[in-house]
Amino acid sequence: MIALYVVAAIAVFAAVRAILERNTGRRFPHANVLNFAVAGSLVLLLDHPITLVAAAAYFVGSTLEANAIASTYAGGVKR
Amino acid sequence: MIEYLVFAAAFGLLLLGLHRKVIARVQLRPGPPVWQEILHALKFSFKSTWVPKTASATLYVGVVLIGIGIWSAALFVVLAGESILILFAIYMLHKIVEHGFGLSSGSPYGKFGGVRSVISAASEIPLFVTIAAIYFFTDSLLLRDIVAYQAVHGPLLLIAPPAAIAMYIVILSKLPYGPFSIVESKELVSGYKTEHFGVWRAGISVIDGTKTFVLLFAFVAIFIGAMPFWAALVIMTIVLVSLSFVCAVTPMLSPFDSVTVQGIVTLLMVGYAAVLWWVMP
Amino acid sequence: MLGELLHILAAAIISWILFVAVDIFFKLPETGGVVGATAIARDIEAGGGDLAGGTMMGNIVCSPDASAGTLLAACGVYVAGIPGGLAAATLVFIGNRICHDPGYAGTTGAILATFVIYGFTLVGFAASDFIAGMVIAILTIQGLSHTHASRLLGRLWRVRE
Amino acid sequence: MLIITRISRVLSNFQNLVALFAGACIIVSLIGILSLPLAFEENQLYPKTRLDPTSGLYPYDRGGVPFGTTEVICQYPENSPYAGYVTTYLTPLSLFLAENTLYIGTTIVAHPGGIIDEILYNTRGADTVVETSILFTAFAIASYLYRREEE
Amino acid sequence: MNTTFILGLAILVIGVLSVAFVRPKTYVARLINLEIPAWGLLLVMLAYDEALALMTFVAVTAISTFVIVRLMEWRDASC
Amino acid sequence: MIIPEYSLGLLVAFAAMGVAFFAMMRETDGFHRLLLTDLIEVVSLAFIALIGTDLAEALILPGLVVGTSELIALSEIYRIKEGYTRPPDAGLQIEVMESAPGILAALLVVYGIVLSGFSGGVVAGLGVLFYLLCRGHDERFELIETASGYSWALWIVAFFIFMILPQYWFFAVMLSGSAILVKVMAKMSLIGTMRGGPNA
Amino acid sequence: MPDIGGDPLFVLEFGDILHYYTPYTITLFLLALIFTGLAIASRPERQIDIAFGGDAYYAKETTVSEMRFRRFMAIACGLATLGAMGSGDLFNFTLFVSLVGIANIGIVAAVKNRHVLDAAYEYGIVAMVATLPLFGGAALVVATTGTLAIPALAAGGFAVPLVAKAFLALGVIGEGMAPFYAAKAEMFRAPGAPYVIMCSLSSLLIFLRVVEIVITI
Amino acid sequence: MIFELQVVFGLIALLGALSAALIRDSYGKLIALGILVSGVLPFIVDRGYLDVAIAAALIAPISTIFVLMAVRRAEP
Repeated sequence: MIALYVVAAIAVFAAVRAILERNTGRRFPHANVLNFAVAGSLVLLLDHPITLVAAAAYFVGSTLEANAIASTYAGGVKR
Repeated sequence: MIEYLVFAAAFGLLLLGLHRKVIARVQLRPGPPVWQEILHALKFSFKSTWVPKTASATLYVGVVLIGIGIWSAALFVVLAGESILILFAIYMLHKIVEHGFGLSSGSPYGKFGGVRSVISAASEIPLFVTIAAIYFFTDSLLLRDIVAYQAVHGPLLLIAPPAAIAMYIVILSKLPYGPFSIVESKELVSGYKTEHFGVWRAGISVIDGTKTFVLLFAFVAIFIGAMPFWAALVIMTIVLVSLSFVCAVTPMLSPFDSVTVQGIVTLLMVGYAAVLWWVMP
Repeated sequence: MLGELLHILAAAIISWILFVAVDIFFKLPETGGVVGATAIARDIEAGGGDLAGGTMMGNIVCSPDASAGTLLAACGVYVAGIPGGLAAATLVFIGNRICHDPGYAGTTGAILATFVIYGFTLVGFAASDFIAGMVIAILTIQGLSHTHASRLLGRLWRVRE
Repeated sequence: MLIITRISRVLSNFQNLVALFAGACIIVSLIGILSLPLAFEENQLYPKTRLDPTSGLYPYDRGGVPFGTTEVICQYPENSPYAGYVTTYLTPLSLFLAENTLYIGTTIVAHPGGIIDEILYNTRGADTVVETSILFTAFAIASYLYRREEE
Repeated sequence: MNTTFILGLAILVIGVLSVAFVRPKTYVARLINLEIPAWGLLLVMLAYDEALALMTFVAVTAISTFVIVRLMEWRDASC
Repeated sequence: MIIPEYSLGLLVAFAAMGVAFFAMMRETDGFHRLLLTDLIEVVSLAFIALIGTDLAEALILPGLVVGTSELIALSEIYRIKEGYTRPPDAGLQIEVMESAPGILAALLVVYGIVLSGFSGGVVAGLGVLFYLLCRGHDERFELIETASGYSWALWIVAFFIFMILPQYWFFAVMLSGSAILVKVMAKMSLIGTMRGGPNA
Repeated sequence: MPDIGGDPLFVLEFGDILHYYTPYTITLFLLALIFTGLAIASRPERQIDIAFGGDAYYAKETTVSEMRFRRFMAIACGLATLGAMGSGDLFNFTLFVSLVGIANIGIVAAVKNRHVLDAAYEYGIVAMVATLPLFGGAALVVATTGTLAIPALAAGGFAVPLVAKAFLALGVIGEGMAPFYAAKAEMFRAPGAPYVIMCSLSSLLIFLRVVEIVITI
Repeated sequence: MIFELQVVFGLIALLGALSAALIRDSYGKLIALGILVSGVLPFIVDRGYLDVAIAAALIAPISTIFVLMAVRRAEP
């Protein structure tokens, strides 16, 4: 149970940091922490094998999202 | 049944002739004879008839038949004392028939006549508020129930005068030469009727006659109640003459002004219906 | 209560060492896997950080790396023991392919972490401690101070070189 | 008279159409707010009762025997004599999922057989007919316009 | 009265306001803001356990987004 | 004082409707109006969602599809009206566009087929759309459309089986589930191909 | 059963959704049927336009594909109107009305003319936002009364809130708005009388039907 | 779910929604949207709709990628 509280607290902290950060590039690591925390808390909330898939799907999805945003932010691949 | 139809058409055309006569007299002109419209209808029946090359033939012919059909149906609805909702539905659908007349020929005059008739669809909307207002009193929309209600409580003309005024305005907007007759204004030659000639035009005359008869008869039945048939005819004539006076002294509005005025009438009627809804138990 | 907190802290340190070691072994700080990672590194460097460390942080953001592998392995062990951890490794592998990551840091990290965590569960740790610990570990890297974290990572990277 | 002319000038321009309609909608929404609170009728058709989180079909478990009857509260039960049969039918795949897992009831129910299929296809099938026709018509418009440009 | 419901309504209101009075008034900003009320509505559906509708809604929102983005692409290509 | 849940929801829905229409009233630009109609769709779904029964769900699904299909038609009208006729060049150029579509689309399509029905059609359609968007396409436009048309007809057949021969309900439910899946999926994925190009 | 349009003549059952026909709705139904038949059977007229500033005139021509598409839309519109006339279920009715709206837009949008497309777009926006009051109205009715069937609602015992009725009426007005706003004859510039008539007929008919519904429930 | 946790995740979702509404930069908006999604997902999982959560988590980035196609072009 304590693990869940710790994770949730970190999630809020990361969310606040991500919102307050002004520089777009440096927002991503904060959002990344949030993704970790939420993926962890999903599993802690519901202890079931499929939750693992859900957490992984969420994590991969949000990583993909961050990746896409960051790559577009960088201007895309020059060809 | 056919004799009712013939009588209604003939009497309606007579009323229309009277309408022209009264307007002319008010405007200090001699005017055509009262039976002029009947003569018109007869004359057109024997003139040569074909379909214009540019027209959409099926539609061109079809709307005439549909027009006669719906107004005959309306006549029987009124005579049988069925739901006035059907009557008013037919009345609104007359718009579509007008529209069909205008657009099917390919002539620009007809087209604009038809377009104007669609624009003025707002003129029918007061009808529904009228219906709602009547429904608040009678709890039924069957004509026979309304007549029965009036036999007990007295004419609706006195009970719900705004509704009567609204329907009066609606009938006014259907009569030729009135302030709202934008579909037949002179810059459009004969409006939607322009390209229909010969037998088709005679059909239009029948439609007009039946329409006038049905509307006035319905007005009398809804707002004054049961009475002998001859008395109904007399009152219809009186109502028509009063309408003719209005037509004679008012100018024709421009198309959108006419819509606006009718819209304002609708709004007032909505207000009236809302008050009724508030007051009635 | 306190014991569990200590467990979490210990787990945080263990997973920190684990994932940083695996990431550095797989040369994450060397180059950005995708242009997004490079852009993040650039921004971190502009904020006073270190480029190599920033690149590694960018790579962590942009693709499931050893840290994600550790987290998901912990989750897997938490829900289903060793098979769960291996399933998590598979999922991380798929995630890597989705995110256009050529390397195998995440998969390796996940498999490694599965056994490490399973081993620690035998000595009294709970797998949930490792979930929380991993989140704390990633917080120290990504969430507290980018400048200091990237300098630290950069220094470690230069040690490996 | 001047006001009427001005109103009709506004009305006659179809560019103002959306604004007029939106204005009417705002007025009605105000009426809606004024008419609150509205009581919620508890006696609903197809109610969402019997929510049992421990069932494999949660939240769509409506009980019943496959190829037997289930009680479905619909408006005219006499018009769909087989109402409830669909609800309780599980395909082999969904049966397997239902027996082995919790928490993916939505997938199981979306698979043919289930309360939503019951409503959408059987008791309120006409809705679905119309709705697919709307999709069809809208798509016909879009593809006609698109292809015309191609020519 | 549960948290999900209240939260959903709050996010719905925030989202509707943000779409209606969008700053800066660009198409992209409005398009992004459109996602906010969608998630709010999702929470409302969740509060009533309408899981299937919720899933379909998420997918349909993505498709609508694409429809609009496609239009914006054509627009940019021609301007 | 305890506020009943439904009334609170309605209050929010009405207020949201008022705000959305207010914005619509003030807006003159065509594209912004299109975006606002999308917002209004969301609000109208909120009204239905507040009912909270199984019926509500069955009503939301058609409502959703109606909203999207009208949006498709309107966006095409807007494009033609404004004369945007040059097809756009290749879309976003980032790395994940090469790696993600294959896997994600496969996942979504498989899952959509498992789901079947409306939801499945939309999910699978989204997958196909995403794939076509990223990878380009040289499919036969007409072929997909024909398939969609036939599946629509199949669904109508299934509907009449339900109504006229209810004892064959099992056949009907299978037929309708798969027919709607194919139909919705085809329609939705076709949007992805409507981006100009050689054979669109 | 609703008595306002007369006693129902017959009832078609589609599961929970009834289609019933009173003398009133059957009148409307027949008219819609006749005009749909006309739209199928008749060819579009060849419109004559007068060249400005001279006495020359010319007949407008349309492509076959455009004519075919508009006829298809007109038929779809007619079928939707037929459905809406008989439908005895509120939500089903709103869906039919939406179909009428979108088919109307289709009829207008097929014309290759900037002004017509402008108008079609505006109508389209209205038709689309009108789904909010339509569906909202149906949702309010089902939430406050627990049923959607018009016969059941007409039988009495239910307090349908006024705002739900207003929603329904407003939604139908929105969907059927296009023809009333034929302001500068935008829709009528191109030939195709049978189709344009279908457009305004359907709007009128759905309006007539919703009046009956609103008074009945 | 425990009430405190509901508050925590609700707070995250609210913060995400508010900042997505208020931030003016497109990328910032998208990141804030991601935060909103992270706040919402625990609620779905907590109710036990894991399949829905998986689908939503996979569809959300696709939606973001669609938006990104527009964002890139909106840049000068």
